[in-house]
Amino acid sequence: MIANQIMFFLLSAMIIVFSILTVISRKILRAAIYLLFVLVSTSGLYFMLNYQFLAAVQLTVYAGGIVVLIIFSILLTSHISQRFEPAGLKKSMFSAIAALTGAILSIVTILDYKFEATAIAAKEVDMRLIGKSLLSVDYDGYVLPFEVISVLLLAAMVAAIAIAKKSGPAKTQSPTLKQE
Amino acid sequence: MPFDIYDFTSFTKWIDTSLENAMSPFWTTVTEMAIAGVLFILFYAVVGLFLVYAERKVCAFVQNRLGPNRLGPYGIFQTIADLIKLLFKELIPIKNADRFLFNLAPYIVIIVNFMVLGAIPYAKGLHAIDFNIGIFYIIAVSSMSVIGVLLAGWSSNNKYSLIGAMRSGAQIVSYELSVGLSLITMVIFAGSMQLSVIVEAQRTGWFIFKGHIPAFIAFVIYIIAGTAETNRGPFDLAEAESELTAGYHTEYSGIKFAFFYLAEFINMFIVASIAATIFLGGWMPFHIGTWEGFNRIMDFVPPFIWYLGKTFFVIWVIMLFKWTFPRLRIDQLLTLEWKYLLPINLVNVLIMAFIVLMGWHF
Amino acid sequence: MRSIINYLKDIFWGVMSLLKGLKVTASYFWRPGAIVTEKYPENRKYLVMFERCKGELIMPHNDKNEHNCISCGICQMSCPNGSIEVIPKTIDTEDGKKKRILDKHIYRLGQCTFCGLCVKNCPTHALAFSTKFEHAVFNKALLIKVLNKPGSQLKKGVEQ
Amino acid sequence: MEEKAKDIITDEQQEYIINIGPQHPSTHGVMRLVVSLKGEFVLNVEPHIGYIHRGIEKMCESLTYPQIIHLTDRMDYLSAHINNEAVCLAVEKALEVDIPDRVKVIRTLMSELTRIQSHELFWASYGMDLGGQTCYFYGLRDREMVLDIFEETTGGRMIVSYNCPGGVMYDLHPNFRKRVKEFIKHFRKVLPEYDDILTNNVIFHGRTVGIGPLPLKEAIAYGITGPSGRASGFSCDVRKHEPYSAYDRVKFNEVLFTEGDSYHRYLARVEEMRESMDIIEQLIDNIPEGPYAVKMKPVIKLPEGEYYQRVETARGELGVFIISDGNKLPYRVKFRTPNFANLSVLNHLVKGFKIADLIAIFGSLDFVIPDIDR
Repeated sequence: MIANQIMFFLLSAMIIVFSILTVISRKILRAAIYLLFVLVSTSGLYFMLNYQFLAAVQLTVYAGGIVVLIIFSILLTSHISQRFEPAGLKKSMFSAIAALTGAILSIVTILDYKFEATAIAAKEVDMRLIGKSLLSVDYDGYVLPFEVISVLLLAAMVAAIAIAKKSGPAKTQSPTLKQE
Repeated sequence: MPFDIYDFTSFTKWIDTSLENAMSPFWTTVTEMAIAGVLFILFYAVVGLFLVYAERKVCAFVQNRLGPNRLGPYGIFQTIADLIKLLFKELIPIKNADRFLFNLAPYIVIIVNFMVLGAIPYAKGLHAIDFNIGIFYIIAVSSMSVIGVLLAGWSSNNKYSLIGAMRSGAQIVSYELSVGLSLITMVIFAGSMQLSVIVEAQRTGWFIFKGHIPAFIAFVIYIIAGTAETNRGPFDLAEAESELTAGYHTEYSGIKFAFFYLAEFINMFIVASIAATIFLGGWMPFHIGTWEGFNRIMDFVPPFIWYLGKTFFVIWVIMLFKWTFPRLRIDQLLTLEWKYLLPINLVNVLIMAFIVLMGWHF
Repeated sequence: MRSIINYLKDIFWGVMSLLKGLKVTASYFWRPGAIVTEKYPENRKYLVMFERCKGELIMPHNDKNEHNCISCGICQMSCPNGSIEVIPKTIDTEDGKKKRILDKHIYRLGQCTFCGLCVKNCPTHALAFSTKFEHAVFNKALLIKVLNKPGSQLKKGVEQ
Repeated sequence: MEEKAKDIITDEQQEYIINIGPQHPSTHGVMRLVVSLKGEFVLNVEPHIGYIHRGIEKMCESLTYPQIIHLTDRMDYLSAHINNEAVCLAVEKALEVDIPDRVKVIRTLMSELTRIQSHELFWASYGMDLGGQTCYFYGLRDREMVLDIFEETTGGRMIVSYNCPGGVMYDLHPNFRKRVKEFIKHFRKVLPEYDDILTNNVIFHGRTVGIGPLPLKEAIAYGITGPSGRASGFSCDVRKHEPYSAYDRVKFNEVLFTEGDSYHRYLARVEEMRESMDIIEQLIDNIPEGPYAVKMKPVIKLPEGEYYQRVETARGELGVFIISDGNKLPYRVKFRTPNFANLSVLNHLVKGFKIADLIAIFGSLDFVIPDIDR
């Protein structure tokens, strides 16, 4: 078990250190990369729990998807020499208070919960089980959230198209096209 | 079963038990990890160097040339000499570059490579981690290699690199869809995501033969999309020598450049070995129906050879792509993905699901 | 419907054209006979250059160490780059006359553009091109050559 | 597609500039293109020339007429023989010398071989510009055969210096006919392979069809000659309109297209290789006997006056303009080189296209940088 503990402490330390670095870094892309490390370490925790599906989802959605998108938008918008201004006193005070409140809340909740040691070894979750519960309409089925997500995606797509379309007519009145 | 003579399960088990007898479970784990790590690093280096050599020879033969022929017989030591040269080359620091990210980028690419290599079955029992979501894991991890490319392009503080990185990003993000969907076609067919189970299911026939036309279409799409994902061949827009000189790794020199270079080849190896595992039966030998004698002979070829043979065949095809076709433009690249590969892929998934549902397969 | 047929047609022709290209390159892969690489330093022994190859300018000498040059200087005049310099000297012949003969025929290989005007214009065919083409030297001064061999003389019968 | 590109480029806020060249794989020499980009779209291209300006025209003023010829080799080094021929024709025109038939046929044969090898190199390097690197080696492999023919007869491979006023320097090598026939046989066999690899390739079509279209009117306005002009339908073949050497006795077609995009500029060159082979086949078996040069005076002096001769090089119309004051040195020599004129259209063509198209258009105009700079 000692190997597991070492891994756990290593991953936790990585999560904490890189979370702090994400917040205090003054270069935007570095912050994004530290965030990537946090997310990858989190998925490492899931792997330790033998819940590989969630770990892989964490990797695809967050590390492979969200962080890539963030980096992409950073690449499009900012220059390499750009740096954040150090936050003002008021701002940092507020952030500190918010962070402290969150930390205290979660620590209290965790301490409140009675962890019971179980002898059951961590079980590998079967792919079929995940698939079936994702598409089941029973009590613990996920088909409704699944559908809701697809509606949300549809809405996002429509909105994206609408935004892209909106700038269309404005551009057709550009001077060069009149020349043509 | 005759080819169980090449079953490595008992061998690895024996190592495990003998280690456990000798030391505590903690140190057993550490030793096993160390052994696996060293083996993978060796494998990585050998395969990388060999692929560089193979690429040169293939391209030379295609172009009516001899290729490397000075160092050693047929120039086999050429890549080693090149590696030594790259090791001794100066690492040029870039002015105004983000030094930390600049140095980090090649390692991200390499680490992602290692994470995928561990999940590939090389033979029965020679399999570092056999997840029950193996394919999903591979898709998930390989989606991260783009981060290294993006970082390299951005932190070099060079416009060529930046254009290369942006192209590469758009390319990898969109082609991941095709890779994923074509693999999902085969997951539907196999009914499992576990790579060892998929390989085992091909004992009676490779999926490309068993899976009718949809499997073949999925194979073709996978090869195309895989080539695109590795930034190779007609899809090497991120490097685009004639436009961007070297794309995202323009500013890299010495061993850091070598990392990118090696990672590109290992990526190709990974794509080819996944194709071999899922479509061509992995380490399973080639069998023809009821030809008992023929099947017996095939069984005596070690699985590792089968696996490597199939992988290198796919690699050869990918190399021929690179040395035959002109490069695509960025919008054509995206058109190919969104207008051709994706719709075909979706229809293909449907057809495959239908075939599996009706039980119309061997 | 038509658009779908066109779409499929596009795919078909596209794939066919790609396969055609692959056929050519793959066929060369299996045909090592088509390889044209010359292994240069190794094949030096049996490498035959074309006889007219303009490697460098030489002044042919016969067995008796005689050349054809009468030091008239036409080559020097016709050279567009000033790469030839003819240095004559005057000697007294046996019958007491003064005669202009060649002292040094200096040829600067580094400046030569191999136009061939010197060889063409030479009235006595004293100059020629050799097929030696390996000119790499470590010292630039080595590219300045004296074409007439030491102690060489004008061939009998070649007159001014 | 084009419309869309124009839409985007009207917003000129996020413009940035990259330098392509002077050392860049696709400029084929030392030329610098200052490219203004918005994203991948090209807003403006400013060619900076002169990196290998050697002052050839000025140098000519201090050289005699036979000496000028070897300088013209170095302008458009891929049509070296045709450049030589242009000066010789101008000098012969001024002196009103009668050129033997044999010389005319030899010059025509060599010119067409030059054209073939130049277009082969174009094919090779265009393939490489678009990323198909194998094309480069196939093109060079076949070009080597032509260079061998040159070397056997003239002693030079690329820089042939084969012409002199009044004829050619040496007679044809006895093997010439055999080798040329071998080459034509081989080349007719490999040209379909060229088509398989590049011309009919779907990716190549996508990269070149409709890219950088040049209408006929603009082609004439910019003075685009050669295959690039003929792809736009500009009938500008000097060999047809003002036949020199033996072009009046051979039958060949002027390759004309009307589209004028990169693909047709490319196609015009490939088709011209076929036409050139036809010309060579018509002439190779009946090279007239006779002297290979007329005896000229040792010092050539042109009568006072102005002389102009134009020829069709592999890249377009080359004009040689000589002003003579009756001396053995020309008073002024001016070369109207095709590449310099063709370069002027580059900025006009690439506007609104992508940076990858810039390479495709630049390659399809087939520049030889020393010819631009002289």
